[in-house]
Amino acid sequence: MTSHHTNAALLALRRGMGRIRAFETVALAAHRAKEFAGYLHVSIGQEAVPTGICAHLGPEDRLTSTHRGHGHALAKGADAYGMMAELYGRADGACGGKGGSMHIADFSVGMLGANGIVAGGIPIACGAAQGLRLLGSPAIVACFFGDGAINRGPFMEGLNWAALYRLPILFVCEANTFAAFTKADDTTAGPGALARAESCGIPGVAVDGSDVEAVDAAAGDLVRAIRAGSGPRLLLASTYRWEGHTSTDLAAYRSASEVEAGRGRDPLARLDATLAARGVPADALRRMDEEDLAEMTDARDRSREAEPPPLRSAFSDVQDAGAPEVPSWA
Amino acid sequence: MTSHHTNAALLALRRGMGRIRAFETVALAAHRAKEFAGYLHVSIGQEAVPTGICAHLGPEDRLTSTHRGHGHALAKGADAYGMMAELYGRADGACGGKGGSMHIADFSVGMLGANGIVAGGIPIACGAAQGLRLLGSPAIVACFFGDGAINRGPFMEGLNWAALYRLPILFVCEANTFAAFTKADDTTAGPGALARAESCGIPGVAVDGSDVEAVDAAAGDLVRAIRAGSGPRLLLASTYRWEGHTSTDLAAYRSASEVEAGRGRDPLARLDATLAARGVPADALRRMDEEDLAEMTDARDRSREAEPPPLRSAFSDVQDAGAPEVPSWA
Amino acid sequence: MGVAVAETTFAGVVRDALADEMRRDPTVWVLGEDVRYGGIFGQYRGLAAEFGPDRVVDTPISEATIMGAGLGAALVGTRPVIEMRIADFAMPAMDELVNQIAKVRYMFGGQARARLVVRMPHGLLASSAAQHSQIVESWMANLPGVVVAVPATAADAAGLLRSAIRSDDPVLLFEPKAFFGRPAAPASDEPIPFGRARRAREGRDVTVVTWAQALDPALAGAELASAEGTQAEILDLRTLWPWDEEAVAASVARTGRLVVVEEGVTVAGFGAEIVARMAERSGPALRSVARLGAPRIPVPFAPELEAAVRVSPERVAAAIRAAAAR
Amino acid sequence: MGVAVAETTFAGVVRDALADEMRRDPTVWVLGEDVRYGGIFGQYRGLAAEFGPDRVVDTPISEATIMGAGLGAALVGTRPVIEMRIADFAMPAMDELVNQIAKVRYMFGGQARARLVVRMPHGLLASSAAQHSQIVESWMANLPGVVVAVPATAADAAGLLRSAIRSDDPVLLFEPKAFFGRPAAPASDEPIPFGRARRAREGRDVTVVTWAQALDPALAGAELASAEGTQAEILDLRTLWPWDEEAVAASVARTGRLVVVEEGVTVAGFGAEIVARMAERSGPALRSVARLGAPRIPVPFAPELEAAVRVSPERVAAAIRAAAAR
Ligand SMILES: Cc1ncc(C[n+]2csc(CCOP(=O)(O)OP(=O)(O)O)c2C)c(N)n1
Ligand SMILES: Cc1ncc(C[n+]2csc(CCOP(=O)(O)OP(=O)(O)O)c2C)c(N)n1
Ligand SMILES: [Mg+2]
Ligand SMILES: [Mg+2]
Repeated sequence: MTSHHTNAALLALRRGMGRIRAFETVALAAHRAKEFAGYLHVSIGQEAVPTGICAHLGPEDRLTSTHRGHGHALAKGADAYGMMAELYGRADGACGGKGGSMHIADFSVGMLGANGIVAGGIPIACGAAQGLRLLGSPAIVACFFGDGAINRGPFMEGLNWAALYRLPILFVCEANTFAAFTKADDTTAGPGALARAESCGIPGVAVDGSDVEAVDAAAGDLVRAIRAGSGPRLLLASTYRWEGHTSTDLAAYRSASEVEAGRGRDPLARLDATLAARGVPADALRRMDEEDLAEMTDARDRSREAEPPPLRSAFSDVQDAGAPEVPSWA
Repeated sequence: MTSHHTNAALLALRRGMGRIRAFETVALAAHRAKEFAGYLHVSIGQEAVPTGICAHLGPEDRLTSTHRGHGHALAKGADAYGMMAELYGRADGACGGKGGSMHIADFSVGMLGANGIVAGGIPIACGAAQGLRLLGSPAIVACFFGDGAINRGPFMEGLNWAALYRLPILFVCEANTFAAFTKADDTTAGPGALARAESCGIPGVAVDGSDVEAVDAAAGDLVRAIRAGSGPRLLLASTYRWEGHTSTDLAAYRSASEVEAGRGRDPLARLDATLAARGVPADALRRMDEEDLAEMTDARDRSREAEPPPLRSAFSDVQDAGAPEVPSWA
Repeated sequence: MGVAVAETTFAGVVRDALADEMRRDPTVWVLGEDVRYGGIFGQYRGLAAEFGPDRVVDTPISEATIMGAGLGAALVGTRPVIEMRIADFAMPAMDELVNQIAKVRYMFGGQARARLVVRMPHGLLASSAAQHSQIVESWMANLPGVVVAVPATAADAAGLLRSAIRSDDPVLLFEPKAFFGRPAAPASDEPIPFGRARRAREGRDVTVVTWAQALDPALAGAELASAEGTQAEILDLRTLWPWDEEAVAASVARTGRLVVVEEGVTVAGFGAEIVARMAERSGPALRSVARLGAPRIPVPFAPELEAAVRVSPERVAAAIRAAAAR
Repeated sequence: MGVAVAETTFAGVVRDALADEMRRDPTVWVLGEDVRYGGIFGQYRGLAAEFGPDRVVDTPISEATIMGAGLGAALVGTRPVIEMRIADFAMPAMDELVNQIAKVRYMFGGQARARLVVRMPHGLLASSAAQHSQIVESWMANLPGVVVAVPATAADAAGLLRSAIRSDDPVLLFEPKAFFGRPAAPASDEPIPFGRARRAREGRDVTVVTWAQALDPALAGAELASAEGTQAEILDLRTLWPWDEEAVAASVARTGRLVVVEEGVTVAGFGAEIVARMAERSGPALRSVARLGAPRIPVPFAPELEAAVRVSPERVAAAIRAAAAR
């Protein structure tokens, strides 16, 4: 495909993807080094999807995410250190250490939260769009979910709901081939997400999710339509999950050749080739990557040293009426 | 449409519909006369659907139903007196008075129960089909639900599930125009049940649900295919709910002309016309109807006089381990 | 008042309170099945006409999404009133309630607030049978992050609804199904605070703690006992979380005798929490405790069997008498 | 044994018991996500190889249908083992569990039986955070129609799983998440009956009642208290419904002192039922009662905060000491 992007636009996309890659590479190493607890789901290999989509969203627009949400959060503008510190469960963390990787959120940039429940963000996205309309806001909502999530009831409920009220929602199916330890296709009947959306009256587009230019172009069209009042749209982005389901999953259930083919679809390398052909020096990209890696490594170092939250904070943010007493031992 | 049915076959269908009509006409009058408690949802006007479908099911086949399930139960062969006595909450009732209209079941004829939860029968149907296969049974499952139910998540989950495992299930959407006090179409986006089924890989057929010959013919084809191993199929039958949502709903939210048009699609009258054209004397039909009415009136009379269940029975059928003690006051 | 009901009933009183709150705050809206029709208890009657289809939103039969969309709408700054029809139908929406609504504020470190109300009428109602009679209030009391309101009277339902709508917490409002049709006087405009019991009857011999539809047999039972000379004080809790532990403790300190009357299943019902708390606090000063509620059986259909689930005034009276005798 | 695990762990022991039951009865089968992979705790490892894809069925991420299909399969005469991964993920399936499974036998007047097991590993596990740590055992104890099993040891989990599979009741098996990886000795072939507590420690001063993962701090706390001369008897309930009220009552009759240690939220947790029941039965013979459990907060992520939810051995020891002093 011939690119309609300027070099500057492509570099911005490259940067966005590079930061996600750097963040998750560092986080994965840190988690494997047992520097922090909990579950860690990385989206390495899938960076083009949030990057290409969030290029078309402003801070007023909202986003709902999944358990694999670092890329969504970064692309939407969340602070990398706040996120890293959250992985470490620190007081500095985006959620004060109460959430961890699976519940990263940054409401200040419209990132309404990762979600530990598959498809959990879909009804929330529907209501967010409805609420925004009631408030007279022109903002739209991007709703991310995986190819495994399309088999949960709320997916169809949400499609019907969004279409019924013509809500300004971009549904984004990140088809990374897997649903945990099983191939998503092995538990999915029929032609898939696009057909299901269409059956509820929602047109959609399929795109190679490792081609950020394609994602960006498709998202641009869809977001423009949605802002113009088209009602909801769905983008199906096919990608490949490079790593295991969680950081501790060695993913022995897949063949070396499959993994090799999947990793061959590296969205960063692909864009690098385009940029090289356009005469962008490889050096510039390497420098960018080094900067990003330095930023994320710094975030890791600071997070490692940061203060854990005070025990008392476990008892705040529960509820106003009937708030828990702080026990004497806390 | 030219009928391929013998007169005898048509008369059997007519009889099946007539018995449902008679049962529900009597039950509705009795409930309005406050002869028994609870909710009553009648399917008057929709008799052709269960009748045409169950003509192709044997006693080994299973059926899951809805809150509007009298027709399904009768068509599947449930005993009319047992059902009527259940409406009255009598010891003689199909469920010993513990269920009432909303929970009528007759496992002896494969009727796995009405259901007070919209779409509640769909996952059950999936598992029943799966279980039958594991047991090596050739039986199939008919799964009834309404046009309002297709907006519940379990509908899509069930479609995907049934298609995935190629289960022998006939999904039957009874599109009676309403979902309680709202038009089903007013809360449904997109082209509807057939398209949703197809999006999960399940072919379907739409049929005029007030034309019992058409229902019977379509169901015959689908059931044959299912028995031959085609995997699941969906039948969309459009009908009209003559009465209110429940017996106490006067349905003032619809216009007289709409109701008139809906009642004009009387499946019994329609078949009567066909039979008349074939030379079946109106008398024969009238006699049939009189017999049915007499049977149901007798069931009503006997139910009215029947014994309520003993208070002790409230404490049985709960569970074996940790069964409730019968309290001293019971 | 924009719209008046023919006669004032419990449903009309709460309807009026809701209408009033919707007038006060344009971010308050309603979503659920058949709400434009007026709701199955008439508790939304006339609201669609006054507030239009964008604030009184008829939804598909999609409970999970009704609940979850309510949360999403709250997260962007509106105050939805989520209509669940009856508590049983909230079961398909438990993920959205338990895993999302109750936890967003906490797990996001205070960034989010689920300012919303979930209306889930509950309790026994004339042979509604097993799938339309479930009481889950004690489950919700056990669920951190939510307020649990269980009014018995129209005035309390209206006042608690007002508090719920204005609250920054997610509030689960379990209204008494069987009482919606009762005649009721217009209620005050004042919100009723969470966590304050109402003394429904004075008495110094035995403390009876109750709430929701169980108030009926509690009051009737106390009258029976009174005829024999035993005076029960009845506390109607009105909310289960927070609950008015101090009011109960104060009364128990006077009477030394506690009888809980609840409509739900006694085993692991909220009455267990009340008795356990008082046992922990009062020690031997607590001369007798008893719980009356439903046996651990699903709710049967036949009226004669449904009676087995109901707490009768006679059983209440007997429990009051037995307590006083100890 | 068809398939062996490298070393025997809790997961291996329950896996072996399941395999054995599947060999005994060809109508027993498993359905859930990633069961062919072996389950997220390895508790199904090797079963797919032995029993094939028709009896070890990988499902879509459709919890509602996993649960409901399990019921349907039971209604036609098979005995499904329904895998829910963790208890939190059963929330989307609550309608199928609460409104259908728990009620079919009753509402159909005994025509139907839900002969099935629902496996829902629960409890705190290393910073799993709010949406992966919910404990709902007390809700299920309040739900008529189901058996609630909460084993703490591999032997009990295996024996209760055997009973659950052979039982004609629907059995909810809450296995202790954090214990799956523990080394364990092979278990006996005998099913363990529901409703019988296991004496996990002898002692005559204080009765400690516990179950599931709370057994750990209960045992450790009792050792601490023992070092100071107070001997606690520990009863591991193993099942919450039915629960071994007589064993607890007998112990309390000896000690006069009751401490409940549970992992879930104390408010309206099952400990409340135990204390309430003992208060009702024992009256003034009960010299002291206390409940230890989680505060009413969602489970936080940071290990330092998660500690606030955990009952520590020190708190148990302090409660035992305080009880003994009264
Ligand atoms: C309701 C629910 N069921 C199961 C899980 C466990 N689980 C976590 S991620 C996952 C796979 C999700 O697959 P997909 O939606 O494709 O997202 P991906 O992990 O591939 O990004 C599963 C089954 C869960 N979190 N929530
Ligand atoms: C999960 C759930 N939500 C809501 C209800 C209340 N309800 C009972 S019947 C009904 C309408 C169902 O419409 P449809 O599926 O078309 O069936 P019909 O009544 O038309 O036969 C509703 C909303 C319910 N029983 N279950
Ligand atoms: Mg995936
Ligand atoms: Mg309908």
